[in-house]
Formats: sequence, structure tokens, C-alpha cells
Amino acid sequence: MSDLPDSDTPPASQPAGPAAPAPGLFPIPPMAEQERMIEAILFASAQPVGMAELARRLPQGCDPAEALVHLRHRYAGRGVTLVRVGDAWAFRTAPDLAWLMHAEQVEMRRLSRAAIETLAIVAYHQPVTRAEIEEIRGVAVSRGTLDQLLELEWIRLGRRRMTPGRPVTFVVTDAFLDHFGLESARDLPGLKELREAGLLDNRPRPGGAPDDDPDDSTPPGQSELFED
Amino acid sequence: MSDLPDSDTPPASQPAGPAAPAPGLFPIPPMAEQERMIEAILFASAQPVGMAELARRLPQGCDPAEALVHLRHRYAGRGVTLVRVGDAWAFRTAPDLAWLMHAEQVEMRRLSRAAIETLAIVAYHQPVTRAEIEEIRGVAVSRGTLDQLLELEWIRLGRRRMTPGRPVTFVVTDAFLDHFGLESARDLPGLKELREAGLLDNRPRPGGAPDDDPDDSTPPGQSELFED
Amino acid sequence: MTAEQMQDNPAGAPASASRLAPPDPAQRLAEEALIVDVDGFEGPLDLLLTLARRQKVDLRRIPILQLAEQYLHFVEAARALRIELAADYLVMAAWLAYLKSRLLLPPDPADDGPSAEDMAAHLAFQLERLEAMRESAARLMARDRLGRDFHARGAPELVTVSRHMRYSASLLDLMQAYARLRTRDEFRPYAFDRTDVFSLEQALDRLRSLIGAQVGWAELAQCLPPGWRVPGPRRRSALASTFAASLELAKQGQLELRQSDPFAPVSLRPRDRKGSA
Repeated sequence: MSDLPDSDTPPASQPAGPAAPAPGLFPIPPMAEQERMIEAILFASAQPVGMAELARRLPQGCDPAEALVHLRHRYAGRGVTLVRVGDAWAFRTAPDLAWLMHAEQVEMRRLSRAAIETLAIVAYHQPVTRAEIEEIRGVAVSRGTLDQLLELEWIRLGRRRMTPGRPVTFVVTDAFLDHFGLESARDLPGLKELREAGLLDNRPRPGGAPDDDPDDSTPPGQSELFED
Repeated sequence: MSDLPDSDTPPASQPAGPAAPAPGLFPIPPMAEQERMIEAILFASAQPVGMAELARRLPQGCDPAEALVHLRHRYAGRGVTLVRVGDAWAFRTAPDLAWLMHAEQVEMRRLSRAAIETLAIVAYHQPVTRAEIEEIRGVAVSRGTLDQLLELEWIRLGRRRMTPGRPVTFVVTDAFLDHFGLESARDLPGLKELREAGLLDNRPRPGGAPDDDPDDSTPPGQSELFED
Repeated sequence: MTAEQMQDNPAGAPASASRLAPPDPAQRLAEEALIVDVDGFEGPLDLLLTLARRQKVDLRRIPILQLAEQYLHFVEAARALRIELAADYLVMAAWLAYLKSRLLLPPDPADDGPSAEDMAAHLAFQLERLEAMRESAARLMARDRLGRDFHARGAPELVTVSRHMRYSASLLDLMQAYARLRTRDEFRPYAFDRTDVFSLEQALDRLRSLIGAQVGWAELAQCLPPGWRVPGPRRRSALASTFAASLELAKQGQLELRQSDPFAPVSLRPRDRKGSA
């Protein structure tokens, strides 16, 4: 990468006569190239860019004002237009296409911890009943949490469990797989793989006793749920 | 270049006279207008926009694939160019103007050598299991290396391998392609040569090594030793 | 192992690995530098690759025997300098010593394992493949990159006309949430609902008191405390602890046990201390 462009160009290289080629170390870029440069700068900038900044960023001897005129012509009538904002310049989508931007108006919120945990349990244990989710989380699952996940279409109702009370089960949806970039829920890594990938802390257990059998510390009734 | 799926031109789905304009409520916009619309949508977004989303946001009957071909021609050689990223499209500044863009440069996160090599192995060998990465590098993948690449969203989980233990696999993402300016993983530099040289084959170690478990084909004794 | 931070240059050898073939004293210095830098290597394969590269030959034609000798020499030199090498370096040394002996000896016709040539060829393949991946990684990192060489729209337009909420969560969030749930159980203090557990201590106390008054054989099941006899978890717990207690007392010589057939009821009686003494 050739960083630092032409800061070495001697400042004296700007002659009075604008028609004469500059006697600097580097020739002045042709107007079409100046247009390209301004196009890139305005596109990538987070704010409108003023004339002074353009002049400072372009190589010595460029004429941003003229290049902007050309650029403005080029974009006239396009889906994107060059607009003047105060003393600066920026690209904006054409006002007549504003209706196209509707899909972009979304407010992103992070999912609550309860929701993400519930979702994780459904993904790993599906089909899973509400009682099983509560058993794994150790707290009651609020109606709102399940509703939210259902509304997001990340989980849906599965088959009823053929046990007393015939409770409904939950499974994840294709929209879930799509959102999380999974081909199937079976592709989720197991506990051992999570640990190997560094996603799990290997903190020593408190209490000191060399308790090697993981089943020992599992409360009764959960071991079946935790089968990988 | 024009291997865009033009599945959107429905051959059979429109039973009405094919010569007649679409039976929708509104006439299909002319191609020049479709081009403007896509231009506006892609310009407005910092992320690549997928074909499916384009088709959804444009009026019924539009042909985003064809409009994209026109648009790409229009921007060829400009300061901002239309690039393809997997199944999606985005405007990006021309790389030859990198020297101009100091103000926009973002700090690149420093990646460890292990992370860089792991990324390359995932890209060239995908889908690839953790054991295969370790086999190629000759050392265990240290804690957090995969984590870091997952967090950057440069790799994601692929399908599980249908071998004993059904290990998870890793593949590269569209964000990876976007970051490295690749249209698809097939465009990785040198891919063809590596394949022809047999260097992407999963060549098993010849017979005999006592610890040659098919699941864990890392070189002798390394996986345990490097676990931390 | 110390992770050597090498930005954008994964193919670069550690600084000490001179690519030139140096004259003898310089070579020795270079080798010592190699050893000092052993922490900078990513395992034996990395070290082997560095040694192989110094031979300046096509990796496909690398003389494996020579390479094995260099590696063994390296390991010996490290030992002479009293540098502790990680075990995997020694495992590789042992394997290379074995390979070397196999390559030097005439093949044993009785041995139907892989030939020494196959093993050597596979090692050469591994080295070539690692080298190729390093070169590819370097080429990848040298590409024009988003945010450095080319740029996305700096001011994405999110016109707010209609607003609807969307919730996001990443796969990492999901997996970490699950990992958190799963490990929380490992850290949960051990707590057990004791209302349905008849402990061994309780069973011992009860049996000791029973056998004082007992004459002749009694079935174990009859020794269960009241309230613990209805089939179910309580009965199972009481039966298990009473049985364990009876074994303990039998061992202490305080009672005798009897069972006529497998799965038949177990009976017990106090041991006649005088008779058996």
C-alpha cells in the first residue's frame, strides 16, 4: 500500500498560470481522475465534505470546484445525486426514491437474556416443553418471552408431547436457521465443542473436592435432558 | 459476470399473455428506472444487499439481475464501483484510490499468526473440522482463536461432518468475502493451483501410527499437550 | 507457548531463521538462536518447516533423512543447553528417529505396515501443505481490504419514516447463553432434597437398635422404617441404605446375611457372638 500520497510535493509547485502544467514532481491528475477521487471521498465519508477539505485531500494542483461541477452533471437524474449541504457536499439518494428506503427503517434491539437463553434451550433441545425449559433455566419462563420468540418467528409450536397433559412443544424455525446462518439446528456445537472453541470458561469448581463425575452434581431429573 | 440467477423472470407463473404487460396493478418500471432504484438501495446501505432483498423491495415484475448488469457497466472504472459479494451486491470505493482514504481508514484488529493461518485454512479447505485444522497446522487450535474469527463474523458453523463423532465444520462467511474483496470463495487467490497440486486433499497419514484414530488425526500426542 | 504476533505476515519465518545458508560459526549461532526462539515456533511441524526452508530446495524434493537428522541434532543441542523442550517436540524426535532407522535399514518383508518411504512422503506432504497455507494466508492478508483499501458508504441512509422494532442476536450470543446455562449447573452448590433420602447413618442406627431385640432370621425389607415401605423412591432409598448398613454390620461381625437365590429376599439375623468367638 502506498500510503501518504503527495505530501512531499513542494508547496511552491503551484504556478500562477492555471493553464500551464504544474512543474511539480507529479503531474496534476486529469479532470476525469479528479472526479473519481472526489466521488470516492464523498461516498466513503460519514459527513458531508467541505471544499477546503477536498482541496487538502486531493493532490496539489487539483481543482475540486470544477470536478464537482462535472460530478454533479454525471449524477443528475440518477438514483443517487450530489447535493450541497451548507458549505459541503454529499451523496444522497434521489428524493423521488425515498419510498424505496422503507425496508431500511428498523430499530435493532438486542434480545433480552431470558429470551436468548430460552431460544438457546429450544435450539439445543427441540422439541422441548415449557416445563423442560423452566427446569433447565431454573426459573419460570414468562409468557412474554415465548410470545416474543414466537412473534419473531424464531420458534414455533411443534408436536404435542405424548405424556400426561399432552403439553405443547417448541421447535426452531427456518427463519431462525436463516438468521443465525445455520444449515440445521443439529449443526450447533455441543458442550464439549463449545469448551474446545474457548466459548466456555474452564473455571474450577468451587468446593475443592475432586469431583470428577459430572453426573454427581447434576440435580435429579436433569441428566436425560442434558444428553448430547 | 452475468451468472446472476434470473429465476425471477417467471416462465410459467404468468399465465396471462406473455406479450401483454404484466397483469399487476402498476406497470413494470422501465429498465433505466429499475437501475436507478437499485442504485439508490445499494448506495444507501453500508452492507451488501442480497438478490432476494432487492427483488422484495423493487416493484413487482422487476428484474434486478439484469439491472445489476447495466449498473455494473455504468460504474466500471469509476471512483466507486459495484461489487458482488457472494449472493449480494454493494458499492465500494475503487481500491486504487486507497491512498486518498486515510480519513476513512479503520483500525484493523491485529490478528495472531494462529488466527490468520486458521482463517486461511477454513477458507481454502472449507468445510473443515477443528481436527483437520489442527492436522494441517501441526498444533492444537488454541482457545479463543476460533472464537475470535467467529466474533469477527468471518467464519461460521457449517454442516456437521457425517463421520464418527459428527464433528462440526467451519466455513467462511459473506462478511469474509466482503472484507477481502472476493466475489465468492471460488475466487480465493491460488485456489486452482493448490487444488491441482493436491494440497487441498485430505490425505490420510499412512497406516500405522499407534494413535491414529480417524476422529483425531492430529500428529502424535499434540492435541492433549496443547490444551490449556 | 508464546503466541508470536505476526500481523499480515504469516508466511514469514521467525526472525532468527536465516534463509541464507551460513558458514559454520554463523550456522551455529543461528541454531542457538533457533533454540532460544523455540517459544516462537508453533510446534514441531513449524520447526521442521523452518529447517526445511533453510535447505533452499523445493519442498517436494526435500531429503527427509537429512531433515530428520537436522531435527534430531536440534533437539540434542537444546538438551545440551539444558533447554526444556515441550513434550511434543520430543515425541516428534522419537518418531523421526524411528523413521530414520526405517529409512536406513533394508525393508522388512514381514512388516505389512506403511513403508518408510510412505511415511517420509506424508511428512513431506504435510510440510508442503503447511507452507502452501502460510503463503495463501499471506496473499489473503495482502489483498485489498474493506476499511483499509476500499470503503463502504460512510453515511448509510436510514430514512426514518415508519419504524418497526427488530431484535438481533448473534450465533455467538446464542452459544454463549447455552454454555452459561449448562455450566451454571456445574457451579451450583450441591443441594439435595433430603426429605426422600434415608441416609446410611440413619439406617445404621436403626439396624443396630433392631438387632439388639431380634432373634432369628428377619427379612431385610421388614427392617425398613415405617413410612418408607410404600413402593416408590422413598422405599428404594431406605432399602438401599438399609442393605448397605447390613453389609457394614456384617463386616463388623454384628450380623449375618442370607439369600437363597439370586434376587430372592435378603434375610439377616444377629450374630451369636459367643458361638462364633
